[in-house]
Amino acid sequence: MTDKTDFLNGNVACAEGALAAGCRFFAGYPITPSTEVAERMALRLPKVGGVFIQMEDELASAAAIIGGSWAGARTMTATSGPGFSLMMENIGYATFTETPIVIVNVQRGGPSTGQPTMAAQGDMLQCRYGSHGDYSVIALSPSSVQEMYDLTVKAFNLADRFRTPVFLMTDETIGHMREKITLHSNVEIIPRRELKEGELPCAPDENGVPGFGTFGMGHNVHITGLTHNEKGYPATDSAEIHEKLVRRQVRKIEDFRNEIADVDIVNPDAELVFISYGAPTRTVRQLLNDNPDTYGHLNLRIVWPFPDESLLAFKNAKAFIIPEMNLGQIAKEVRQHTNIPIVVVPKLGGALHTPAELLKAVEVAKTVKKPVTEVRL
Amino acid sequence: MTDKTDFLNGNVACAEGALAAGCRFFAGYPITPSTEVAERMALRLPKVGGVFIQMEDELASAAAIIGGSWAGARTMTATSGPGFSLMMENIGYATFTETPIVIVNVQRGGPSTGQPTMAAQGDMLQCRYGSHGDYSVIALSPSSVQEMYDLTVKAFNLADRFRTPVFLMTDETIGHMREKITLHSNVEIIPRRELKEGELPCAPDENGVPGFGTFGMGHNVHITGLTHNEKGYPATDSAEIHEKLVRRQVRKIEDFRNEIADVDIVNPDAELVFISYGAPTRTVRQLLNDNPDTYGHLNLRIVWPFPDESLLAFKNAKAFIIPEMNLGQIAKEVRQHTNIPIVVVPKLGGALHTPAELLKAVEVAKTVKKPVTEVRL
Amino acid sequence: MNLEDWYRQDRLPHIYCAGCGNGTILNCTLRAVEELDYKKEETTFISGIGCSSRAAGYTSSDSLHTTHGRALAFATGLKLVKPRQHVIVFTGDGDCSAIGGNHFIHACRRNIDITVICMNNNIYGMTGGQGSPCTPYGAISTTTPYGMQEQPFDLCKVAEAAGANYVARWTSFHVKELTEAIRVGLETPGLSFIEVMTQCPTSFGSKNKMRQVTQMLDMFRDNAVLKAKADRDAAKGILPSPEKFVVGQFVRRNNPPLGVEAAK
Amino acid sequence: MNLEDWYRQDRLPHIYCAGCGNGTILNCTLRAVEELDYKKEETTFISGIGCSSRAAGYTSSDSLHTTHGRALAFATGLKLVKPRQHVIVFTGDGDCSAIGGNHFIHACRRNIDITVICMNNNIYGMTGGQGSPCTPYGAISTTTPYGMQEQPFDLCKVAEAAGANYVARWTSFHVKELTEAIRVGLETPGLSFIEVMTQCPTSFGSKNKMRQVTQMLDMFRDNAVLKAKADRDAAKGILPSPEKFVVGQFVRRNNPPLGVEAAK
Amino acid sequence: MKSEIRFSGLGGQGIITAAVILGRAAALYGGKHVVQTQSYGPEARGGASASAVIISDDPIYYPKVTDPDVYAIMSQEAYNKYGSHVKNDAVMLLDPGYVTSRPACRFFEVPATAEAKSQLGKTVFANVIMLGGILEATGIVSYDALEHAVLDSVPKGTEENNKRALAIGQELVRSQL
Amino acid sequence: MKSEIRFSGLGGQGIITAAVILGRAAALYGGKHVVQTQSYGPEARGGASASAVIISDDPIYYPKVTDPDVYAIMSQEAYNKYGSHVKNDAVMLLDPGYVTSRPACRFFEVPATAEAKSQLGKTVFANVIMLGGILEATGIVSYDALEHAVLDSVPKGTEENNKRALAIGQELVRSQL
Amino acid sequence: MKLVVNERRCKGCNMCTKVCPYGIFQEGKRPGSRGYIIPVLDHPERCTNCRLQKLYGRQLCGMCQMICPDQAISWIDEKPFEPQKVVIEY
Amino acid sequence: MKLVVNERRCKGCNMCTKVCPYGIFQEGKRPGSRGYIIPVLDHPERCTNCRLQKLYGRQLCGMCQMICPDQAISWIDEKPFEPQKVVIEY
Ligand SMILES: Cc1ncc(C[n+]2csc(CCOP(=O)(O)OP(=O)(O)O)c2C)c(N)n1
Ligand SMILES: Cc1ncc(C[n+]2csc(CCOP(=O)(O)OP(=O)(O)O)c2C)c(N)n1
Ligand code: SF4
Ligand code: SF4
Ligand code: SF4
Ligand code: SF4
Ligand code: SF4
Ligand code: SF4
Ligand SMILES: [Mg+2]
Ligand SMILES: [Mg+2]
Repeated sequence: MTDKTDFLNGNVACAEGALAAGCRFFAGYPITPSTEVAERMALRLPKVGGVFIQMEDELASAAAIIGGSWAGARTMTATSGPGFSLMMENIGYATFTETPIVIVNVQRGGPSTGQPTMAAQGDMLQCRYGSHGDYSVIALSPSSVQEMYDLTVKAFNLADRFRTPVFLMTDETIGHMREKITLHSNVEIIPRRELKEGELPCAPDENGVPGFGTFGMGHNVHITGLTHNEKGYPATDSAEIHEKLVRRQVRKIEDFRNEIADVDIVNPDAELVFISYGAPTRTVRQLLNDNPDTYGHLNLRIVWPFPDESLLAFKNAKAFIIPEMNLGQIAKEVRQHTNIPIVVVPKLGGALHTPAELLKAVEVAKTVKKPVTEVRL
Repeated sequence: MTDKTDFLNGNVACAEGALAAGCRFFAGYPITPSTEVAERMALRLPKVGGVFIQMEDELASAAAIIGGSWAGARTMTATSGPGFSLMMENIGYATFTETPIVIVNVQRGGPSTGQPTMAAQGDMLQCRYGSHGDYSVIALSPSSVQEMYDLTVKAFNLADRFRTPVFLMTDETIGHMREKITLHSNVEIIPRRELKEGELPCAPDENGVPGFGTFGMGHNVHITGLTHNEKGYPATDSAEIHEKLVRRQVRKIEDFRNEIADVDIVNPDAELVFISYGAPTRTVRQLLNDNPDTYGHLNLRIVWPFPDESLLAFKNAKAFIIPEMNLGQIAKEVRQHTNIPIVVVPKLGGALHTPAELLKAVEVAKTVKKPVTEVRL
Repeated sequence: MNLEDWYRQDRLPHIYCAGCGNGTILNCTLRAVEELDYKKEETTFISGIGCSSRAAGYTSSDSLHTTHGRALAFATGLKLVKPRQHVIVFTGDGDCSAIGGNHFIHACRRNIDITVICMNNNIYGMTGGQGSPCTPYGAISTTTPYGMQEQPFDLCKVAEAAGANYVARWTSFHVKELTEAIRVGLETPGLSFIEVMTQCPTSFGSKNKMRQVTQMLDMFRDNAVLKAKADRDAAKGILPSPEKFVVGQFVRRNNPPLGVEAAK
Repeated sequence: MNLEDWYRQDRLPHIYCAGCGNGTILNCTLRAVEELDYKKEETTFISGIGCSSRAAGYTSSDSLHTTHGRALAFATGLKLVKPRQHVIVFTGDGDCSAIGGNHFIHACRRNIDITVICMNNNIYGMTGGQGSPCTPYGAISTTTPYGMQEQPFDLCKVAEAAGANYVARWTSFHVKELTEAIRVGLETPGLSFIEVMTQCPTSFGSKNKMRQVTQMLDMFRDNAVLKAKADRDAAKGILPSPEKFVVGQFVRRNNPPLGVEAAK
Repeated sequence: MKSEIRFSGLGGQGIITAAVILGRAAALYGGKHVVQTQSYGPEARGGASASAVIISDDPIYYPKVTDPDVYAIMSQEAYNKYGSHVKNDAVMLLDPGYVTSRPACRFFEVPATAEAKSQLGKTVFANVIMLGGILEATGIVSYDALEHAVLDSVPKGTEENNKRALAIGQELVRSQL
Repeated sequence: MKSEIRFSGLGGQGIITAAVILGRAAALYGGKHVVQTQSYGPEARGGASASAVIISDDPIYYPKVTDPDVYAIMSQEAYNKYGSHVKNDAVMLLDPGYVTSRPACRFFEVPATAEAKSQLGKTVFANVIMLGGILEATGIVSYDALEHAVLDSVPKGTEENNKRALAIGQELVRSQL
Repeated sequence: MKLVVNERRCKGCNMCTKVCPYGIFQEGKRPGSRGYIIPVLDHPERCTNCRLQKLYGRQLCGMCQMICPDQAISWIDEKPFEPQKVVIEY
Repeated sequence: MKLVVNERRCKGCNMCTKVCPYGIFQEGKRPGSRGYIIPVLDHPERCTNCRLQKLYGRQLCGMCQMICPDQAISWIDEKPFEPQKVVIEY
């Protein structure tokens, strides 16, 4: 089999990436602007021996893919803001039971029903903090149709490697735009590690990750969303077990934040440095293309865990300019890792920042002193 | 009528505060450790002409109190982590439709089902960022049974004043502990401002808050979670209306963050300054009591919007020490407003920090240099 | 007040596609309201999300357009606080029975005094034609490209089993009967559930061999079997053919309702 | 394998209160599983949250203790991926019909090949005795201090209306009949719903004049009316007195199931 | 002055009610600062039960009991958990019907359950008997305050039996003084 | 070289399909860099529909169309929204059956709907007629590439009619050149 | 009373043509100003409602109005002598 | 076979006393080591299952075991000649 090229939109590319990664179960609930992911899966999964099911709502969709994951499949769902909000409880369950799943959020204008057909990046902090209690997540953000495909594959590998939900935090712009894409005949697959005989189902290995006790394989595991000991049994009144469990689950991801960092670092010597992810990366690249060697650029393909060490690459940075299709969500995270002035460039309502708008932000950045400055476009 | 004293637990005090504030509709779903709030309301509301209903789940509970609010009542629900996660979509709806409601979260150990009977403060960032899209919230945090009562009253007033959901972010420690409490015969009530004749239902007044078009009063309003214009009508493809609406809703709260700040500033000249809210405030106060004039203390009764200017009161601060029953959630916010070193003192598993543990943190703080340092207890 | 006053004039024409049955159902609802001589300030429309649920945006009294599936939970709160309000909920088959299924059965169980009008087009119209829990077995939608493989709900049966006081089904073709059913529903204390089979030419008809709107109307006319006839047939042991469906009033009973003024 | 092997020995004794009926129901379930000679690696237990739902923690094969109300949605995913698994869901009246009501009716509608055992104690046991959608009219609970004012669900009726292939009700007193019903349920393709009336002495009995566990057992024995008798009475126009309830098999039918190996 | 009292036993013995009554007596009728807390096992009912009261002349900040001065223990399991490392100058009341161990500190055997059953016909009064014993052993609140708090807290019609229970507890301890 | 093409009209006219076909032709059979985007009205079906294609020899970063070189407009409402401030050197194709206004730039009247109905019996071919017109007016892709892309995208059995539609569109424009 | 079709609302679905007992509504041919093909009226003076509404003091028949999903059909207080002018522009 | 009550599991609910056709289970009087009052056995040698399990090669009756919510009742492979020693400690 050889690679194929096609002309697809981002949502369809995402579905194709999932299939290439071996995803064989998709449970979803339609919502604009993510629906094409589900529709493509509905069309394709039965042809490759997989199962597509439309569930009664997003709570059920998240539940079903967690159930499917314990049955041994690579599983995925796709949604947008309102549905994402409904998944928060079960996302916490997946985190705490260390269940590998992939959740795609094709972001649209919020809060609430908001602007269903307009692009946004307003759910980035929700992705990080939206469920109750302390936990960490992995979230990717593609800025092209090809990356929709490639990062979906990567999402499955990270989910299995870290035994955690992985989020593809994309947006309507990328989801609905069509570009040429290469569909690989072979993608790298890093499967989850099966529980070994004699190993306890919730005892970590050297990476902090327990073996996966696939149901039906004779492991006879008990999996619970209660605080549990290494056997997997409830331990609801031990402070020690709770603290150990939560910290391990956070550390198994955060300790690797710079190892799994997937970023582009452009012009590290620049003084004015853009930081972007997803659709705004396109505008930043346009600017960099139009004005070579003028600005630095940190493009994030993995947003969570935030790759803070990448900031250090920009040794001469006088200001970080951060265009986002929200009120500056990732800028808040950046601020936690640096004292270098930050220029936030929020844009709401669905349109992507234009190159001219970013130039306006550049002007502000040239003289900026305060730790955080917002540019009003 | 005169004030009454009683010996109550925090949850019951919260219910009594709600009744005193005129809350006449409570919809809830039982969950440990918040259930006593509902149980008390079930007992008391019918006696004062109000209505209690146990809904089928937390999604419905949040929905019902929003519906009840539009019917003109002061309404409330109470829950804990898992239920809070389930409310996220309708919280976004309340925010975006500017519906005054009060939501009590008696925090327990998370993520997921976690430790249902153990105290925690793990949902502070979820409270801030848990629904999709950009928005702001108001959240209070009591540290005594009396404050459970007083801040519940305040929560209703803030909800009506700002037309926004207000959160009482308490925890199992305060919810389940009993103390002497004064039940006031008269509490100050600042009612919501009714829509005036000729005023548009979603057009802001000088505070950025529109008049409230109570249903059944002949206003004939249309309320929607879609992006809407000042008439309240859907405007799902106007970037301009969306940006204006979201920004106004954020500003109507954030512009007042220092005005509504409700904090205690103790020993502003100290070099080592504790920042705390909720249960850990008790330990900090113990330490301050045992070592007078040694440490500074910023106690937050309103956590969101974060009262950043309060930090400036501590002119000599060399370090902020922040004990939290989570992995350092408010510390992340503090970091965004200061370059002064922060000592995070996380504690999980349900037990409150002991005075001795805080002394350990003090030792670390004395020599700290890095922007953020974590103390492992 | 006359019929036209019940429309929010400054929002017409509405967003529905040409030939969408939702507009017809809106007519019948407002006609029933008008016949009962309700006052605007005592009439509230509530809806979830979907094409059907947009209906609440075109009525001229207070209306609450809520979140997907949750209209009945919002309505329950509103009704309990103001039992004097006539509360009418517009919902779709997806809104009511997919994501909203739980609130649906609980509103029926509580028998809360609300009238629910479910515009059942057998599809998710708003999001472009995915299958719903009411999509007939074998029907094509964008998420059932090989034909629906699950059984559909009989919403009226579920409403009855769950406890509603009034349950009826009509279609967007049966405008007189529908208007009458809504009127009776409004007058019956407790929960009234009125399912209206309706056409979504854009997303359902086009994929299921009914490209013309009028074909769908013909289908409703031809396949609707009156309850009395269906009962007679059943008594004779005659099985209904699968494309037929029963219309009429299924239950009208007097179980204790929730949220009526007196009961408070 | 014998019965004892189906218990997760290192977790016994379980956390249930003295006299809690859940342990009895667990016995009957595992007995049925043992009688059918299932293998551990092809048997999966799934549950939500509640005392009842803790049952999945005491069975010795793979088990998934999920979130409150969602067990059937998790189970649906697992079953569709591994149709060969025998999937048994433990749930409570609250878990199944309050927060989980939507997944319940949809699992029935899809008729997915899962066996659901609902331990109905008419109360929220785990959280200390609040009313549930199955709390009888007038009964006292911590959230209905003046007596429940809403109608309860008839869970079997709802399951039947929603589409389940097998529906039965027994009590924790009827251990033989219950074991048999579970066995038949497991053998019936499609969704099998078995409601078990059970005693929560701690939270229900104590507040409703049945302080002794054994009083509750007596009540089950005395108030359970066999379906055949109930049908005969109904034919004669004899109305059941309100404290009685019907036990027996309500439906066993052959509608197309979802998630069976062959159908895949 | 500050005292810490810990009640512990099985679910159903009225452990928490006893703590609340004592706290109420001190707070509302004794003019003291009081904090009462309790700890839970897993979410479900039954099993162990424990509650603590701090009574102080000054405001109480840190609300958790660290090293109680007074123990009331009504089950062996509770003894194992809480009673086995008491400080020497503590006082312990224990129900010998349930607790077989004996501590190093001063202690009183208060067969509260047995006496409740035999003298008052119902074991539910055991916790109030314990309270009577604590009163006698420590004088931590006045009799009036305690009686007031008991009567506030118990169902109508049981007032007399509860007063008798207090007296029984006092007497049981007095006889060991 | 970089061109921007905007298609606009009513829902149901095949506006987006036309844009996708053109994009596909340029991307897969023309060796170009292409981005196709579309804009939606409110969530529901119907109403206005618009889509844009950027075709370029170089990688395309900023994906949004700013100032199109080519317009295909199939409704008056769409004209009002997009067609009223075109740049002078743009080219516009419009369906005179729906659009009454005329732009300042070079334009062609392509009565696609009417011709589709009259020559091919169905209005669904109108969008491919428009594509034929664009091909003729701009030469932005090769005929072969476009035909390939059309045949990739249309239902089986309609190939011949679609090829005829392309030809009709070409002819309609050619006659105005 | 005179039967009128509001062209700013009508979307040309032709449901009215299905229900009028007199066949007064007939499928139109050409798009109106919003692009929809408006039905044409065939001798609307035959309409029961036009004729008798005044007489009975209430609306009669009204099937077309009820089924019209776009609220495009109404009656104005004018004699329906001449056939309804549906302005069909091109 | 010999009928035994596992005192580490029994919680003294007395459901067994309700179901044995021979009344073999009788309410106990004194708490066992975990504080629960364990039932006492009255002539357990009468138990159908004790007597006939071996003979039939399968379990008989078993009502007590099935209803026991605490999995406390079982049979051990021993002759049930003497009454079951339920260790009742105080
Ligand atoms: C939580 C959530 N999930 C999904 C959606 C997307 N959505 C909007 S309408 C709709 C379906 C509506 O179907 P139905 O209720 O049948 O209404 P119709 O459009 O067919 O009238 C969906 C899934 C949403 N808005 N919110
Ligand atoms: C989302 C969520 N809401 C509420 C709870 C609290 N909760 C735990 S169990 C339970 C009720 C259980 O009732 P039921 O299913 O009848 O089980 P029982 O304990 O009676 O066997 C509730 C409300 C929870 N864990 N999660
Ligand atoms: S998509 Fe269907 S339901 Fe929605 S407006 Fe169009 S025809 Fe009506
Ligand atoms: S609380 Fe009720 S249901 Fe729960 S274990 Fe105790 S008796 Fe059983
Ligand atoms: S029914 Fe109404 S919208 Fe449809 S064609 Fe007739 S007048 Fe026009
Ligand atoms: S009112 Fe009746 S008769 Fe008159 S036009 Fe309408 S359908 Fe025809
Ligand atoms: S039924 Fe079981 S737990 Fe209950 S008393 Fe008998 S042996 Fe003990
Ligand atoms: S098995 Fe039957 S006969 Fe034997 S003790 Fe148990 S209940 Fe009695
Ligand atoms: Mg629908
Ligand atoms: Mg229950």
